[in-house]
This record gives sequence, structure tokens and C-alpha cells, in this order.
Amino acid sequence: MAKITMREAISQALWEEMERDPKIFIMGEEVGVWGGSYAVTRGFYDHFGANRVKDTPISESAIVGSAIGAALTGLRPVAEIMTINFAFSAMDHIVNESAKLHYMFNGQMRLPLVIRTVSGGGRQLAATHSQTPDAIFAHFPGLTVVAPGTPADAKGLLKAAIRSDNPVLFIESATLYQLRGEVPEGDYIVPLGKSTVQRPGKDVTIVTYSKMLDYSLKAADQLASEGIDAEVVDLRSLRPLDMVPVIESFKKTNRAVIAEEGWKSYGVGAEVSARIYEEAFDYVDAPIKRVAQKEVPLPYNRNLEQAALPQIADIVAAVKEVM
Amino acid sequence: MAKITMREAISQALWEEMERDPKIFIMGEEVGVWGGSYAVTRGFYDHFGANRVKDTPISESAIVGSAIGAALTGLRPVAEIMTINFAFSAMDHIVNESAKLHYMFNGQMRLPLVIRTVSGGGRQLAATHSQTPDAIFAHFPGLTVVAPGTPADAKGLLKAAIRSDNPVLFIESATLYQLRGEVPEGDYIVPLGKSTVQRPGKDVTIVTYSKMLDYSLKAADQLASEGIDAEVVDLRSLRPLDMVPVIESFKKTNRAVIAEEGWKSYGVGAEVSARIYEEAFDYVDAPIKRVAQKEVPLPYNRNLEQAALPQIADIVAAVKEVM
Amino acid sequence: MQKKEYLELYHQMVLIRRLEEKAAELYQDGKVGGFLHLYIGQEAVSTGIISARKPIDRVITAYRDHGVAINSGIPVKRVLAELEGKATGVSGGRGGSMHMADISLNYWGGHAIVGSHIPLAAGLALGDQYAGNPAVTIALFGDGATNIGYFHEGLNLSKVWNLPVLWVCENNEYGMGTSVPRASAVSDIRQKAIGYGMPNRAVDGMDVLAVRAAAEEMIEQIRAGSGPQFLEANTYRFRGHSMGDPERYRKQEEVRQWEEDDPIGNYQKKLISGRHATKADMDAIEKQVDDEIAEAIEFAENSPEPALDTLFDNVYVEE
Amino acid sequence: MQKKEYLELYHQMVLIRRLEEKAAELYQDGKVGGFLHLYIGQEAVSTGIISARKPIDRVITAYRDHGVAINSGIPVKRVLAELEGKATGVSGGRGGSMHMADISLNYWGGHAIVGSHIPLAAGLALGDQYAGNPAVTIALFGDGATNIGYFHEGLNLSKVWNLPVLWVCENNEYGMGTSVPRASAVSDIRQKAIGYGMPNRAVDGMDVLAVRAAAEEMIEQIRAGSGPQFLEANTYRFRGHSMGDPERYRKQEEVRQWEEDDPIGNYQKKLISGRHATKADMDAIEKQVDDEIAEAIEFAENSPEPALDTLFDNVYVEE
Ligand SMILES: Cc1ncc(C[n+]2csc(CCOP(=O)(O)OP(=O)(O)O)c2C)c(N)n1
Ligand SMILES: Cc1ncc(C[n+]2csc(CCOP(=O)(O)OP(=O)(O)O)c2C)c(N)n1
Ligand SMILES: [Mg+2]
Ligand SMILES: [Mg+2]
Repeated sequence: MAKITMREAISQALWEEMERDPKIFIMGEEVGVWGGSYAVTRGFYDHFGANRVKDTPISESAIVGSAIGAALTGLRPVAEIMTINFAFSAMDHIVNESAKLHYMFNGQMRLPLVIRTVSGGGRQLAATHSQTPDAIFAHFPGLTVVAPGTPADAKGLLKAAIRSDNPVLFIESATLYQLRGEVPEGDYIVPLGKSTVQRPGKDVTIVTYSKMLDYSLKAADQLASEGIDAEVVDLRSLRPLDMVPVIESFKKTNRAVIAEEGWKSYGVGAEVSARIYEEAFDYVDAPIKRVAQKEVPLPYNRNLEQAALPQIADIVAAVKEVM
Repeated sequence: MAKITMREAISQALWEEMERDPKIFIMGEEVGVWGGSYAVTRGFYDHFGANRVKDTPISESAIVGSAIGAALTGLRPVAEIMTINFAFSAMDHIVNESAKLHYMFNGQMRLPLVIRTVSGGGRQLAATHSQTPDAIFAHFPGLTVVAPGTPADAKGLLKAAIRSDNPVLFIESATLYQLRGEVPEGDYIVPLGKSTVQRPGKDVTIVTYSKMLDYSLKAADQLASEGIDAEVVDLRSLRPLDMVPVIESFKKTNRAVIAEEGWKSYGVGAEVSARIYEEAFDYVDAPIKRVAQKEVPLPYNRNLEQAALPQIADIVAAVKEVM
Repeated sequence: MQKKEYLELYHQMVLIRRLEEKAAELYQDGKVGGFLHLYIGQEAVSTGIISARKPIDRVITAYRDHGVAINSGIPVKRVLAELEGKATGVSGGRGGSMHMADISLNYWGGHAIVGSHIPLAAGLALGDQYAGNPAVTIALFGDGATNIGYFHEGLNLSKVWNLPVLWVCENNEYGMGTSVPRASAVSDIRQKAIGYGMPNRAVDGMDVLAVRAAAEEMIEQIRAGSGPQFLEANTYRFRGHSMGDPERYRKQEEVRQWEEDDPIGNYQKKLISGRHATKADMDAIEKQVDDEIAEAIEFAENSPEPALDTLFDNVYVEE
Repeated sequence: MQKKEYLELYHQMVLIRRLEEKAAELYQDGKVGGFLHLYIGQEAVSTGIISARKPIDRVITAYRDHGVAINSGIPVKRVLAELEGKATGVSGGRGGSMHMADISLNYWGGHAIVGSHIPLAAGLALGDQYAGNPAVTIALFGDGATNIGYFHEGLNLSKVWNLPVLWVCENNEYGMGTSVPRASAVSDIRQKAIGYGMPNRAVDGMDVLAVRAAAEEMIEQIRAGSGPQFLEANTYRFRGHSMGDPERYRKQEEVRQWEEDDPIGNYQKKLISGRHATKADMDAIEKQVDDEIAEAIEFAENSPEPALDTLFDNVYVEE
């Protein structure tokens, strides 16, 4: 299997799907001539042409709104919102339109729509450009929310998202594009809404996703050298949220740490924590810990920013506390 | 003390504050000539005049955005977003601008801004108009999020919000306007960010806010008749979230049910549940339960809608399960 | 135009008028819930516009959608059943008054967030452009909707991409209680189209034939590749914004004056003076409409509520 | 205009140019992080506009803000310190390149969500209107920003409420890599103002005196109660959108042609031909600017990082 970067994996999934089905097209700011602001769609414009690789005005509502309209006609748009910070500018169309039309019109309308976007801090972009508000999108039934943490999952989940007849918010991580991993070639599909164990272990469960999966695996390596064998469960999808592998793991380890990049309050960890207690109360040996971003708008200064972001050391420390 | 409705209490707070300080003005769709779509500002236009009671175009981003600008100049705008469903159309200005300017510009800018809005279902308004997504706004540091459940708190918290130099999202409940309660006259202030016990009890803690406070109190009455003495803690503010009264209560009762009107996943109950376990782990006698809205876009049909919304009976049942 | 076509327009307008009157009654009786926005006074707009479409042309509108639904071909019984929240309603009782659609009729709803459907309309047209369908998307919206950002983004996109859309503003002088000059920088709404370099026109929205003629011309130009065009139909709603509107923002005198300009009354006169139909023809249609409404009511009343165990249906497409 | 004033404009433009060149170097050296958007090529726009304001007039702009910051009176050292994320930076190292403000100078930032500051500008002007201040708010934004809904809502509101705003579009032909005709329905951006019934004008944004003259006139009209006006300044950015732009969207030939129209070069010629200043005057200013920059760099480099224990400061105003 080829070892490729997350960027390449995402690009490959898009490319292969577009080759497969002419109903798929991409649209968004700078996806075409520029080649994608994260270089994910480099070469697409020349290969697929302007009709299938559409540069848009800076009109986030119209990007998502018109993608919805196009999806209703049977096309399969992959709309890009440059970063999740700009998804607030399309919030209504994401949570009120795409998430609701199928239900509200009694199943008549289908939205085979993917909204690709990029989450995460750590690049000194300051408060308005560094957020990880993934949890708030996962609050809305009707939407599928996916956030891969490995190149293979990125490819497999993006293909699944594109083939889904439901609207999917596909959240990439701003600081994972260079991450390398083995990625199966060709038609590799990872089902939406399925969590998975990324590292088996027996002493403690680390529940995480996206960027923090990378950190958690590194934390697990450190912990291993100190004799703690952590199992790392990757949520991969935030909605539908698949707790089965989490609960299975927890019933074995009886201890859990949840690691996410976003703010702690009303974040992903809150939901996962509440659910573990609900579903495995009798197995709890120690209070579950959440590792997350400090509750400040992210500052520009590098040291301050890193102080606010969750670090590998924080995950290690939290695990030790629950042991 | 006079017994007045929630509507009157809110109206009174606004009126008194506007009489007190000419820097306060209100703006929003239909706040003026119409008198407010929930009749909260009836009579204001005639009394305070068009300069202080500003009808706006249907431009949610500009309503919040221009209110921010006005607040920066030292005015104290109370901007109304007709319902929270339309707050998505102002999402960027609420979470990216109002919540961040003070921090990002190192304390230079102050935003004495209140955004009043209305949350909740139960009025057969269907999926786009019936949401209770309060939790997602509470995810953002920098914002203060308040949601009163009694007329007295509505008055006291609104006055506190107006006097605050921080941006406050003030969430009223669509189905509580007729609720009556005793409300102190004149300068009555309830501090922001303070939870409170609304009904003392010793057997179980019900944590709730807004509309579900009303339901929880009714559930507590029912439970009392069956010999269960529930303490009801009202969060009142979702950010900052004051867990002190919750934890105190829980340390006494060792059992908790959290009741909220919105969807369960990634909702308020998740955060409160996670925190109780974090802060009072050794006091837990039974798994904490969450009562919330079923995870569907709310349907129009009355029976379906009521089936999706949390009911008093659900709270009663949940309490019995944790006993 | 054939006599049959003249009478068909009459039938549509009368049907909508009676339907709306009935809906108001049912609302008072507590059989209809939620928000109810009546189309009374505006019948000529969607009747004229939609009579000019081909079946391939898509229609989408806002929450004041009963008339548009009827004109798109939804049987009145399925509209009434939806209002009563029944399983047989056009949206299965899930959508209610504001959210009616039947995509088999190329009618895409009923959207209640003001202006949010405007980008959707651009996307519908994009779908046709991409597929090479010779179809035009007709998007209706109110004067108030032209003040929200979605309008701007949708119109701009449609022009940049040369999308086949007929933008139709139903300017009924108010968005809720706010009159056009109090909310909009320009009172001739079509002036906004100039900012997008878009061909534009205003039409008397109380004259169904004028509306139809304008729409026919514009739709054919768009079909021929003109790119998007903008039509402002000047009209008025005779009732409140929705049920329970205190109507403090306008004088009854103003309403009465507009009622003189009733699109149905206007059309009756035209039919007679142009000898397109007789009083008897119209009486027959009115009788027919009464029957249709009565039948539809019966259908709605006798229809079942949606089963409670269907609550979770259609949150997602099953895959 | 006095010689001093002529030279002051020259000083500002050269200072900005040198600052930006330095900033690019510091970025390459890893001393500046985040996104860095240079103002090189556009110096004449904010220099001309802001030279026409009174201190009471407010200024607000987007993320391409260093030039605007300098012209608003922020010392170059505090700009450089901010770029280096230092505690002495104008935003205390919290904001970085895109978020600089000094409200004591009536300069309100530095906003990085495209177009989001446009409604804020309307609100600043509303503040002055409410208080009866004879102040004008100057809001600068790019051509790309005129495609987002915030622009529409802000402009409409300003007109409906007759707010004292000078809207200034810095049309530099691209929003990132998308040229104006590929993103905007109209290529003369000022045509959009017609949709709001707003007085509008275009000006050569490479001619600082023309910009200044236009701004002076318009600001005084607005101050006199004209309501909002719209100015399009036609300009060009000589560098990429931000550092690391592959610039696949334009030919180097095009850039070179625009570089012939350098606002600083143009102004030098005007100063000489109009006998407003000599080569020696300009040399002296350039020397002065070099010193200023050197001093500022030293200040920035020697400034402390913000203390880690200040992380939680200013999330809320303490009450
Ligand atoms: C984004 C948004 N803001 C506010 C509302 C509340 N609202 C519903 S209808 C309406 C007025 C719309 O006026 P107009 O577009 O002229 O349509 P009309 O009702 O006159 O047909 C308002 C403000 C809404 N539904 N969506
Ligand atoms: C709402 C939003 N969408 C996208 C972006 C990313 N972005 C930053 S600058 C920019 C281009 C803006 O172009 P223009 O307004 O012409 O300003 P210029 O950069 O040319 O000065 C884009 C798309 C953003 N910051 N905000
Ligand atoms: Mg209207
Ligand atoms: Mg530009």
C-alpha cells in the first residue's frame, strides 16, 4: 500500500470519484485556477474543466445554498467552504436548509451534497480563523458530520460522503495535510457513522478524532514507554455518533480520556463523556477526563496560542490522572 | 410584589432601562411600529420615538453587525433577532465578531451589546422555525448566554445584560411569555452567570433552564405527591456556566436528571452531565439522565411535534429511573 | 389565448382565493396551526407567472406558498390536508403551511427562512445548465427578502454564471409591518437588478394577463440564453402578514383602496370587456371551485394523522 | 496644499512600502506567522483617503490593514511589534497582521472575515448619528468583499438610515485568485451602488492626489448630510494575495504592466513636475523612513512576548 499524505488522500478520493461519476462537481472559493487554498484540488481545473471545477465568488451562503439546489436536481456537488470559520457565514444553509429539507418535505427531496471544510488552530491565524467548532454542527439531526484523522480514513470517508444521498459536512484538519499514512488504492470506502479502534490497548481508553487522533497516538506511544497501554478510539463521525467501539473499549479498560481540539464547554467531549456514563455506568473506575482547548478566543502569538491548544503532554497527563 | 407575565417582565426591564439611560436603544425587525412580534415592545415606539426604537430591514447580519458597531462607539444597543432560528443568519457576527473583538484587540474594544432572541418549539412552526439550539451559542468564549425561566429572572437578568459591558445573547422562550410570577419592582438585578435553586428538595437534583424549568417544577410537584422530593436547579446562564449550586445540590441528593428543550446530542445536558461527574464523582449514586428533544427536525403536525418535544412526564419518568 | 386558457386563469385565482378564505376559517377553528400567511390579493402574480412556464421549468418560493402550490399543480385537497397536518398532505403533515412542495410537479417549495431559497434557486438552475436542460427556474420572493444577504449572493452568482433564472419579486409593499421605503434603499425594487447588470422589468401584479405576458417573454429570453432576468410584480396583500397581525402599520383606508384593485375583480372586467368569457362562465367556475373546496375539505378532515411511529422517518435517506 | 502636506503623503506611502517589504522578510525569517497580506501597490488608496479625514472620522478596514493602520496614525513600531506577536504590538500580540486597531486614533481595525466589518461600519456611523457627532465613518474593503451578503446588508442599511459612511472599495482586480469578472456580476464595482440609490464615483487608485481630492469632496458632502456615498478606487496589488500565493491566476506580464503605474513612482513624477518637492526632499524622506523602520525593528525585536499568564485576559470585560 502506498504511503501518502492526507492531502493526497483527499485529493485522490475526489479525483477518482469525479472520474467515476460525471454528476460530481466541485465548487468553492479558489478550488479551480488557484488549485485549492490547501492545494487539495491542484490540477483539477485543467483536467476536469471549468464546468466541473467551479470557482465561486466570496459568497458562502450562495456556495452552500446553490450546492443544495444543484443536489436537489440530482447532481452531486462537493462544495468547499475554505475554512470552518467561514461556515458561520453559511450557517443557515448548512443547518436550516441542508439538514432539514429531506425531513420537512416528507422524504421527497434528496441532497447528495458534501460540504468540505477545514477546522483547527495552531497556525497563528488568531481568533476569527483558528476555530474547531465541529461540535456545534453535530448538534443538528439531518446532517452527517465527519472528521477523519488518518489519510486512509480521509479517502474512504470522503468517497462514502460523496456517494451518500445525505448532506455531509466533511471536516479536514488544517494541520494534518502533511500527515502520511498507508492508503488503499482505488475504491476504498469507509462507512459514515462508524467509530473505530486505531490503536488497541487494555489499560485506558482515549476517545478522540481528527488532529487529536494524531496527538493521542503519540501520547499512547509515550505512555507505552511508561507501561500504560492505551486503546485509542477514533470517532471519525460526530453525527451519527457511533458509541459501540467506545463502550466496548471502556468496558475493558474502565477508564477514559477524551481529547478534542475545540473548546471544552459544550464540545465533543461533553457528549462522549455523558454517553459513556449513560451506557457503561457500572464499568467506571475513575472520573472520565476531557482534554480540550482553553476557553479563550485563540490568540495570534505563538506561545499563547500553543498554551491555549491541547497538547500531547496534556493527554499524557490526563491519562495518568485517570489511572 | 406584583404578579406579572414573562412578557411584561421583559418589557418592564427594557422600558425602565431605556428611561434610565439614553444610550440604550432597541433595534430589530418589527420592534417599532408593530410593537414586537411577541408584543414585548408594544408602546415603545410611541413613547421613545423612532430614534431609539429602530425598525430594521430583514438583514440579520446587519442587525447584529451594526449593533456591534454602535456598541463600540459607547452606545448600548439591544438588538432583537426575531427568533433564534434566524440567528444562524447572523452567526458570524454573533460568534466571530461580538464574542472576539474584546480579546483580539487586547481589551481596547468594549461591546455593551444585548442580542435578544426567542428559542423553543411547540407552536407547530415546523423544522426551520422551532429550534432550541442554545447550546451551540454557549460554545463560544467571549459571549455571555442567558436564558431565564421565570419572570423575575427575566427582568433581573435583562437589566444585568443591558448594564454589562460584554455582549450578551439573551434567549427568551417562545412558549413562556404568558407565564406569571412575582417580579420585584424597580431596579431588580440578577447577576449574569449565576445558577440558582428554584425549588429546594433533598432526594434528587433536576438541573434545567428556561421552558424546562417550568416543566421541571411541575414534574417536581407531581413527584412530591409520590413522595419524591426533587430539588430544581436553574442554570439561568449557559455561559459562564455556574456549576456551584448544581454540585452543592448533587452532593446532597447524589442523583440528577438534566432537562432541556433542545436536542440531546451535543446539548446543554451533555456539558452539565460531564461536569457533575468531573466535580462530584464520589457522590454519584446512579447514572445521570438527560431529558431532551428527540433527534429529529421538528415536524409541523401537533402530535408528532409533541412526541418529539420533552414532556413533564419524561422528567417524572427520568427521575424515577435515577431513584 | 383560447377561452379555455382565459378561464383556467380565472379558475386558479378564484380557487386560491376560496382556499385562503377557508384556511383562515380553519385556523380560527384551531384546525390549522403554526403560522398562516394568506395570498389573498396577490393571486394574479403566481397565476400569471406559472401559467407561462413549461413543465420542465422549476418553481420555488417563500412561505406565502399556497397560491404557488396550487398554480404548480398541487391538488387543493393535498394543500388543505397539509394545513391540517394530515398524513395525506403534500408534505405528509411535516411541513405545514410554510413548507409545501411536490417535486414531481417541479415545484420545490415553500421555504420559511426569508431569502434562503434564493441561492437554492440559483442551484436548481445550475443543475439544468450543467445537464443541458432547456429549463428555466422561476424564483418568487417578497420585497422584504431583497434586503437579506442571501438575495445579493444568489443574484450575483446567477449573473456571473449566466444561470437560467427568472427572479420574481412580489412587491406587496410590506415585509411584515415594515413598508418598502422603511426597509429598502430603493423603492422600485427592480432597481436592485441594475447593480447586477441584469435585465429587469416591473409589471402590474394586479393584472394577471400583464403578468403572464411579461413572464412569457422573459422566460423565453432566458431559455434562449439571456441569463437571469428580474421581474418586479407590484401587488398588495389584503389580509395581515399572517393570522393575528394587529395591522398597526397601515390604515384600513389604504387596504380598501387596494381592494378596489382586486386582481380577480380586474380580471372579471377584462374577461367581459374583451368578450373572452361571460358572467355565466365565471359563475360556473365559481360553483366548480366551491365543489372542489368542499371535496378537499372532506378529504382533509377524513385523512389520518401521521402515525406516531413515523416520527423518525426521513431524518436521513436510508442507505 | 502646503509642501509639508505633499511630503507627508509621500512619507506615508514610502513608509508603508518599506514596512511591507520588511514584513515579507521577517515572514521569510519565521519572525512573523499566520497570514500576511501586503499592501504594496495600493498605498495611494488609504493614504489619499485617510489624509482627507478629520480626527473625529472613524476608519475601519479588512485584513490587508498595515497601510491603513499606519495612515490612521499607528506608529510603525507598534505595527511591527504586532507582526512579531509582541506584547507591545498594537493589539498586544493577540491580533497579528490581520487584526490591528487603535481606537484612541479612531481606527477600528483590521477584520479578517471578508465583508464582516461592513455592517460594523454602519454601526459606527449610527453611533455618531445617534450622538449627533459631525463625524464620517470611512470603511475600506476589497472588490471580492462586495460579493458577500454582509456588503449588501450594510450598504442597504446605511442608505435607509442615511448614515454618514464613505464606502471605499479598493478594487485591486482580484479576490485571492479570482478576477473581478469571474466573481462579480458587474466589473465596475461602483455600479453596485446604483442598486442602493447611492451617489458613487470611481477614482484612479494609483494617484494619491486624485484619491485625496475625491475623498475630501465626498467626506464633506456626507458630513453635510448627503447620506452614504460610494467610492471605487482602481488599484492593484503587486505581490501575491498573501505570502505563499502560487500566483497561477495572473501573468507576470500583467503584474509588470501595473508596476509601471506604481503609485509611489507616479507621485514622484507629480511632485517634481508640479514643483511641489525636489529629488532631495524625497531622498531625505526615504532616509528618514529607513531610520524609522530600523528603529521600529529594534523596538519590535527587543519587546517582550506577552506573558503566558495573560492568556485569559480580556475574554470578558471584568465587571
Ligand atoms: C431570516 C428571517 N428573518 C426573519 C423572518 C421573519 N419573517 C417572516 S416573513 C417576514 C417578512 C417578509 O417580507 P416579504 O419578503 O416582503 O414577504 P411577504 O410576507 O410580504 O410576502 C419576516 C421578517 C424569517 N422568516 N427569516
Ligand atoms: C467570509 C470569508 N470567506 C473567505 C475568506 C478567505 N479570504 C480571505 S481574503 C479573500 C479574498 C478577498 O478579496 P478582496 O475583498 O478583493 O480583498 P483583497 O484581498 O484583494 O484586498 C478570501 C476569499 C474570508 N476571510 N472570509
Ligand atoms: Mg412583502
Ligand atoms: Mg481584491
